Parts: sequence; structure tokens; C-alpha cells
Amino acid sequence: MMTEKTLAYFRKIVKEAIKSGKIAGFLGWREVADMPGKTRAFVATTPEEVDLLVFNSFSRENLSRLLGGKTFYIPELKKGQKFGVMVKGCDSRNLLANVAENKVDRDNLWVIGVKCPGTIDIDLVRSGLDSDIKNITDDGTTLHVEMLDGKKADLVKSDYYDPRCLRCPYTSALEVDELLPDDMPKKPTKNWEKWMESYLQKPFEERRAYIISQLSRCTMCFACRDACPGCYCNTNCIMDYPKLPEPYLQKGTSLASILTYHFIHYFHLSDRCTNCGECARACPESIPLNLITEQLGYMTKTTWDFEPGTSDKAKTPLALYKVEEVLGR
Amino acid sequence: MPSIEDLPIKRKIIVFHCESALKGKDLENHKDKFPEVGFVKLSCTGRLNPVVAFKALVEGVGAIIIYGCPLNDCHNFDGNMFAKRRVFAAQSVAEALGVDPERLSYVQKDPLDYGVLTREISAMKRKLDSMGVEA
Amino acid sequence: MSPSKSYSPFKPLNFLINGTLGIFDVLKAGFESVNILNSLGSITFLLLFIQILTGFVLSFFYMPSLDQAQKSIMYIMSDKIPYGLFIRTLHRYAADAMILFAAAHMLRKLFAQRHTSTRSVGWFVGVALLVFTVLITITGYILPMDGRASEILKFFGRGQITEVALLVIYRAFHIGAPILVFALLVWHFARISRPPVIPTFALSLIFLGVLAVIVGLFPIAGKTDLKAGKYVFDWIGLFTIRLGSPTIAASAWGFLIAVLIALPFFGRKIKTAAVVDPVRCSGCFTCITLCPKNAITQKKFNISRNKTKDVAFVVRKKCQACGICVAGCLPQVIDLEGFENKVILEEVKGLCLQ
Amino acid sequence: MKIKKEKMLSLIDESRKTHVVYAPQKNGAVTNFKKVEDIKSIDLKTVRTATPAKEAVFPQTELIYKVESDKVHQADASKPAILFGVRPCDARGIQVLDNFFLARDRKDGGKQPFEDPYWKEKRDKTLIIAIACEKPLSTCACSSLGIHPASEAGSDILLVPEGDSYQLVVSTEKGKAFIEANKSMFEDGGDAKAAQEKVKKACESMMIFKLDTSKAGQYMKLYESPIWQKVSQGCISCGVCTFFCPTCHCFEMRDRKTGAVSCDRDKCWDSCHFTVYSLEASGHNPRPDVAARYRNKILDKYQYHMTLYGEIACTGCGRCSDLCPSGISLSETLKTLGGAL
Repeated sequence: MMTEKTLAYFRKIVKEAIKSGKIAGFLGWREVADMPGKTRAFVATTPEEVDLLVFNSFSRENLSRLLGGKTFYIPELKKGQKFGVMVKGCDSRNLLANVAENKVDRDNLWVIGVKCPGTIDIDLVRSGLDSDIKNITDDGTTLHVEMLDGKKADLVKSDYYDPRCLRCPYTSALEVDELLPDDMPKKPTKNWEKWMESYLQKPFEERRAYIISQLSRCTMCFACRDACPGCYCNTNCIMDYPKLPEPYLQKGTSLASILTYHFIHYFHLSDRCTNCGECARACPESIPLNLITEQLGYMTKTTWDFEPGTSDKAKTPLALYKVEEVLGR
Repeated sequence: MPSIEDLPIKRKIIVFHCESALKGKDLENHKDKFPEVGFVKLSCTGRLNPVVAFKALVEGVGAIIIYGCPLNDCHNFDGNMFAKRRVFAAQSVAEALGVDPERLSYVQKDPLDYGVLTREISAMKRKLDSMGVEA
Repeated sequence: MSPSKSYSPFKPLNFLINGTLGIFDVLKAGFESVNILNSLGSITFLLLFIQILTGFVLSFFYMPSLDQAQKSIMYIMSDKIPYGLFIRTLHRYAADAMILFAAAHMLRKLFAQRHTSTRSVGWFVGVALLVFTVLITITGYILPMDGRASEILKFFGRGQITEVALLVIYRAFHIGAPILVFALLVWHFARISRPPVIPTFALSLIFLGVLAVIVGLFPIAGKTDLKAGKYVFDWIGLFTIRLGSPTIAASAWGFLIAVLIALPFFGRKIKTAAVVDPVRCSGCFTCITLCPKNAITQKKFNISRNKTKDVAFVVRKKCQACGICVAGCLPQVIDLEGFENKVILEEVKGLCLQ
Repeated sequence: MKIKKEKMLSLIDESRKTHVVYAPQKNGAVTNFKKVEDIKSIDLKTVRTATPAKEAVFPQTELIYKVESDKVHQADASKPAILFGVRPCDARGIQVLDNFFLARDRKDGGKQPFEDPYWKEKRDKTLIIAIACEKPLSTCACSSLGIHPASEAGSDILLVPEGDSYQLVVSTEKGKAFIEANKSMFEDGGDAKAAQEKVKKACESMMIFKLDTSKAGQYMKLYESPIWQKVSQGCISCGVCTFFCPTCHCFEMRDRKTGAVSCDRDKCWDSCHFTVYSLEASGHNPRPDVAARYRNKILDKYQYHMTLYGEIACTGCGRCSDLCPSGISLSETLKTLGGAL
């Protein structure tokens, strides 16, 4: 939750930028009128629309995928004009990764960063209640929930964070043009590496049984691919088989196809995944895909000492080598 | 809804080899010695797309061996270096997805030791034995 | 599932940790690191350094004049200069060893097929380096102006040479040519991405030790060199001048060089290359960073009448058809002639269905 | 007629001998329709399953036939099935799909000569036992679409919970026959209509998600309008709203190689949100951008189906709004579209 003051300041600078013609539009989040606890991406093009922009702990969507991937939201820009976008920690990492791969022209963007207060997993909140949510508000430490059956409940916020957000070390947005003042409530943090190590301590058979039982629910709707900010192939994705001479995937949900699909997706992301958790969030079957991405992030960090999306210049490990590795010295 | 039993493992091994690492009489000897092993020639191990290897694993192939030149002796400058990294990444993804990463292995030719590939194939066979894969 | 382990012969702990079986690994790794067959080229490079160091010391005392040359050499070999005899012996033996190792290096690369296509430039430079090495050796034998020198001069049709000619031979051929060799070596190494230029520490020690023992046990006898017909002929460095006449020698060398230069052109494969499908290329240019030959460039491609996009483009001439970019291309836009994605996939599918 | 709750479960357990029973079962964080192996795993608490119940009649991957060198083997005939614990919106969805698959007469006078035999076979053999919803979710909107939380539309038997038993609303011959066959389990008494009304009222009073359906059938006027860019803002073309829609029916045929000379032919779901769905062989795509694909989806539900069969192809289950990773709300879209008319 932003304080009123910061929100007013944020809206003011965006309004000024739109009025002066500095930016052609501003991509941010706005609240959805009849779905409590959800926000959606929104491009404000007039000063009036700017008043709809918000940022709160339900702004989970990663906006950087709307700048470079399948759905391209940057309009035609006049000379010298920019396109505004608001990013939180993980969005900014994906933006940097996309800049490094020539997917986004950073010069065209005016990036406002916020320090992320951690996002709330609304499905976690809903699963714990006996009736669905009618309205939910967040005052920084408590979630005030009004339920459909008229009852009210106050929930401790720290129990309902997206588990991945708690382990995220990058709360502040990186390399932005303007960083909003840090007045967000602090989120509790957990040691990601320790958690990952303890997960990897489990026997392989146990991990295998768990992940396969979860993956067997996959309907191959490709939502995880489409939501992924690291996927940039557009209509040329090798999973869109009919256009390709080599069909890697068979349509239909056999376990072999499901695993091949996820292998293609995560192998392509193995050194580029910033662990933003969009795939797990987008999955309509609630498959814990973040388990896979977090293992990849751990692998990339421990083996190659590389964290994707921390620089707009860095090359990913699969496009590089180290001489010492070759000579074995 | 699919389950773990939908992933059968056959007693089949595929060797992806660099065309310079395994050729001529050497290749023929290996083919004669292991008639059940499939040999797929690549221009370099750097040519290998791990997706193909993984697809073979889930389609029932027991083990995949990638056989390349020694690390600083690649005909194509860096091919085997990239292959090594890619195979490592592929193993990590396979492990995360619940496919035994040890079924995918990367070995290098040794100018002193012509038994490397033979030993690796035998080791993979023993591994398949221990997993209870029958012919 | 860790990347393959690297062993070092200087890690005695390996033995303790791995238990009894570990000893084979240690032995094998130890043997591997001192395997001279893997480092023929780098040993030649090491010998070049020995030549330069010893030559530097010798040049303090050598006097390039007709009457002083012999005396100065005898002075070097006398007791007055500590290790003088050793250094001169080392300089001569190392020169022979250098020719031997260069030839062995060439043979090994020839049999390992490392002389064709991409490596051919290195091969051509290598041939030039061999010629220079032999030339420098021959000029080196003229410098002492002893019996061996007179035989060499006789071979070239000159009983006597002038003071100036000796100076020219010394300055231009014996000191100037090695500088040229260094320039060529840069070219020789630049054609390989990570040349193993320096032999492993253990191998260097062993090799230098063996060389020192040979030099110490069989020092050259300077006095016998003076008398014509009595000296030991150096068949490795001076075989050229026993070929009869300069014409025969020149034609023999010409033939050898022609054969060596022609070798890479035989058995060449048909030129294949990677091909980019510009319609589907998404322009991430990962392939440009991957390509070891810098054969991929950016190019504009017209999507529609007034819209263009940047796509990757493979320069056919530079492409070595290795396929690193093909496997690194995420949307599988690049394909390699001869090893098409489809062909490999069908081959694997066929093996799966068996 | 009514039946005790435990008796209903034991009846279902009993009928597993003759039928394949599909019922909502929890798997991880979500509930889905699955074949029942253990009667205790049936989860009737979850209001809405992730995948709609149509999956039992119209599976995502359905084997049509196998080819073995020159012989064609048709897939085995399916066993009679019971779809237990279907919510009224899903049951209605199957009814809506009948229009498309069973060659119903079209309103515009056009003929649809082809009847899908695979759907028909499965549909005829499936008994749908629906169960009324006692509480809604925040995205439930069935009341806006002509049905209600205790509607019997599309179901053979509707169970309306009342105390510790279910009131039965039987609307088809198939349902009657099933009750005839297991007469001993049921007891007389109770007013089904009143129970239905009571559940409906209780549930509807809690619903907050409203869909504006009054303009359905008029959206064709907006076809060229730029408003689609606005309503589809944030859409990532993932296809979740179509895969999980109880009235979406797109499918395609795929041949899968299974051996050197053998192959399977499968009928697989497809989605109009996929970029390759409308891609032509020439490379031209008539629906090139997200807005065009989103427009097709909305028009299909609220325009095309209306002109063809006189019904809205939406049951108000709210999955498209709830599962959308971009937070696009159907109610908001319809409101914006209605405002633009």
C-alpha cells in the first residue's frame, strides 16, 4: 500500500508527463471493479485516466511482459517521446533481461520504480475462508476481509504473502528513471538459498513423485508460456507446432507431451529465468511451477554465479564460457 | 489424467556423438559391439539441442550419452564447451521436472583411453539394470 | 550430476579421500598431465624460449668477426665463463629438439585432421614457421666459423665470406628472423580460440630435467669442430646441406613445401552453412554471441511494404557449419545444412519407436 | 422425493460396478472431475472445479481410432458414465454444447447436417447428477444468464441440499430410469420446488458479480470499433478463458505416430486465443492481434451463438474472470461494451 502522499505524487508526475507530451501513455495497474483483490494492466493516455492508476499488494502482474513479448503495448511514439511504465522489483529484472536481449528499446521507456512491499496471494486468502471475498482492504499489517455471507474477518497479512515473494531478495526496482519514495510496509524475508537447499535435501524419488503428480494436471493451455516475461518468440514459438517442420510436441495431454512442453519452456529459461513467479500465478490448475523456476535460479546462481536481469549488458551463461572451466585449472 | 506409470523406460540407449570424436573404424567397432545402441551423428556436440535428447528420454529411451571431443580440442572452437553447459542445464531442468538426470550424461573422448565410451555405455546398462528395466 | 571433475596431480588428498580406487584416477590424471603427445606444439614453444634465453646469454660473448668468432666461442666453452659449455650445448641441442618437435607437432596435427578447413590458416603459418626454424638453425651453424661452417659455406658455393656478410648473417638471420617468427606465432595462435600454448607445469619440469641431463652428460666438444672432416655432423639441423647441390636442396624443399601447402585442400568437405529463416527470426541475436567465427551479422528484413525488422544473417563464407547457433536458437529459426533439425528429430524418433 | 446424503454416496459407490463415475476430487490445490476410485475422495464442498464438467463428455484428448499398417481400429465404445456433483452452470454448459454437436436447427435457417458421433455416444451414455450451490463465489453470475444456483437445466437429476438429505428434481427420462432402478434408496416426502426456491434465494442474495446480458446479440455493431483494444488491454492471449469455459467447443484432429507403421488419431481441444488458431497456410492471419482474438471470443458467446441458436453461450460460471492471469473481468467488459452501444 502506498501512502496517500506518495500516490498523489506519483499521479502528479505522470499527469505532468502526459500533459507535456513527454510520454505517449503510461502502463500501470488499476483495480478491477467487481473482482476484489485483483488488479489489471492498464494504459493511461489522458490525465483523467491517470487517477485510476494504483499500486498495492495485489498488483501481482508482471508488466514487463507487456512491453516485449507476445502482446506489445508500446504505441507509435513521436520523436523524443517515451512510453511510461511502472515496475516493481521483479518486473524491473525482467525489463533489464529483455533489454539485454534486444527485445525492448530502453531509450523509449520512462520507468518509474517502486519498492515492492511483497504481494498477497489472493487464492491463499480465499482458500482459508469458508465463504468467498466480497471486499478486501489492506492497511499494511492486516487484511480486512468482508465475506459474501456478511461476516467480516481480520487476517494477519504476513500469513498470506505469496511464498515466492517472501524469498525474493530484489524488492527494490533496479535501474529505473525515477524511484518513488520508500514508504511501503516492510515484508518479512526468508533465506531463499537455505529453503532451496532444504528442498533439494529431500530424496529425488519424493520430489519426482510430487512434481509429476502436480504436472499431471497440466492441460497444456500454455498460459505459463504466455504469461512468462522471458518468452519472447511471439508467434514463432516452437510449441506452436503447425507452422514448423519439426513437431516437438504432440497435441493432447499425455505425460510425455506435458513433460516435453515444460522441458522446452524451462530449458529455454534455464539461464534467463528471473524467478518472477508469473508462470505459477497464471496456471489455472495451480501447479507449483515456481518450484521448477526456483531450482533453476539456484542452479544458475551456484554453478555460474549469475543472476539474470541484474544488468542490461550481461550475457547469459549458456551464451558464454569461462576459460578456467575449459582448461580445468 | 496421466500418471507416473505413463513414462515407460525401454532398454535402449542413444549416443549423440560429434562426427570428429567417433568416426571410421572406431564407430564401426562400437556399432558391432553394441547393436542395441543407436548412434546419432552430429556436426559437433554443440549442435545438440537438448530438447531432442529429453524428448527421447520421455518417449522411453533408457539413457542418453553425449560424446564429444576433449574440452580444449574442439574442431569448432567452443562447440563442446557449449554442449557441456547445455547438458548441465538440461540435467537440472530434468531433475526439477522429475526425470532422473543421471540418464543423461556427457562424456569426452580421451586421446589416451579408447575405452571411455564403452565403459560409459556399460555403466548406463548397469544403471538401467538397477532401475529394473527389462529387455 | 556435477560437471566433470578436474583432477590435479598435485592433490595428494585425492588419494586419501577416494580411497584405494582413487589411486587409478590420480595416476591417470597424473599421466595425462605429463603426456607429451598432447603438448608437442607447446613444447616447441617452450624450446623457442630456451633458445632465446640461451642465445641472449651467448650474444654477450660472441664476436661476429671472421677472426674473433672462433676465439670467442672457445672462450665461452672454457672454464672462464660459468656454465658456458652447458649453455652453448643447450642452445645447440634445443635447436635440434625444436625442429624435431615442430615436425612431430605437424605430423600429429596432420593425422588428427587438424589441418583442414578452419585450421588451414594455422597450418600454412606453421609451414612457414618450419622453414624459418630450419633456416635459423643453418645460419646458427655458420656463426662459429669452424669446420662445420666452412662445409656449409662450401655447399652454398663460397669458400670465404666477408666480415660484412657474417654480420648480416648474424644480425639479420640469427637475431632478426626469430622476431619474424614471433610475429608469425601470433597469427599461428590467433586461429585457435584457446591455444594450449604453455605445457603443464609437471611436463615442463620433466622435459627440462631430461634435456638438462642429456646436455650435462653429452657436452659438445668444441675443439674437434675446428678440424674439417673430424666433427660430428648434425643430421637434424643440417640435413639440407648433405642433399648434394643447392639446386637439389631447393627443389626438395620446394616439393616438401608444395605438398604441405596442398594437403589442406585434399579431402575437403562440401561447404555447408547454417541458414536463418528471416521471417521467423525474433532478433534476440544470441547467435551472434554464440558464433565462434563471428559469421553472423545483423540485417534488415522487410516484413511488409513499410515495416522492417532486424534479423540475424549468416555469412556463408565465414560459417564453419558447426551448429552451435542452431542449438542455441530458442525459436529454432536457424537450421544447419546436412544436419537439419528435422532429420535429427526423425532419426531420434525412429530410434525411440524401435 | 428425497435421499439421505450418506445414502446418495453409497448409491454412487454401488453404481461404480456398472458405470464409470466422474466426480470432483481434490488434487493439490485444485478440485477437478476425475474417475472415482475411492468414494471418500469425492469433494462436494468446492463450489467450482478448475476444469468444467464438460471434460467427462468431451475429453481434452480423445482417441478416435488407431491405424495399424493398413487396418483401422475404432476406439472402444465408452462405458456408461455418471457425472456426479456437477454444478448447475456446468450442467447448463453441456446443454448449450448440444446445440453445436447434435445438429440442432438453426435460427437463421441454415442447416447443420453433421452430428458429432463421439459426443452423441458419450452424451447418451452419461447420466448427469447435478447438485445445487448453497453458496456462491465472488465471480459467480449464473443468475444473469437465465439459470440460477438451483437450476435443473441440463441435468438429469438435480440434488437440492436440505438439512441432512437431498431433495430430488428429476427432469429427464434417463434420470427417471436411474431412480426406478434404485428405488429402494429413495424415500418420498418433501417439497422439491420449495427447497429449490429456498436455496436459490439464499445463494442469489450473496452474489455480487453481475453480467449485463441485455445487449446480447447487438454487439455486431461494434465489430470495427476501437473499443476492443480497450477491453482487451492486458490480455496475453493465453487461452485459459476458453480451455476452462464450459461452453467452448473448439477442437482439432491430430495424428500421432506410435510406431513405424502405426498411428493414433486424436480429437484435441483447441482455443481461438492461440495465435496459430486462425493462421492460414499463406502466413496471413485474419485475427492478427490480441484485440481481434478477444473480440472473437466475446462475440462467439454473446453474438454468434445468439443468432444461430437464440441462446447466449455463457453460463455465468465466472471461470474466465477468476482464472484470467491478467485480471480481465467479463462483467467489466460487458459493461464497457454496453456503454459504447
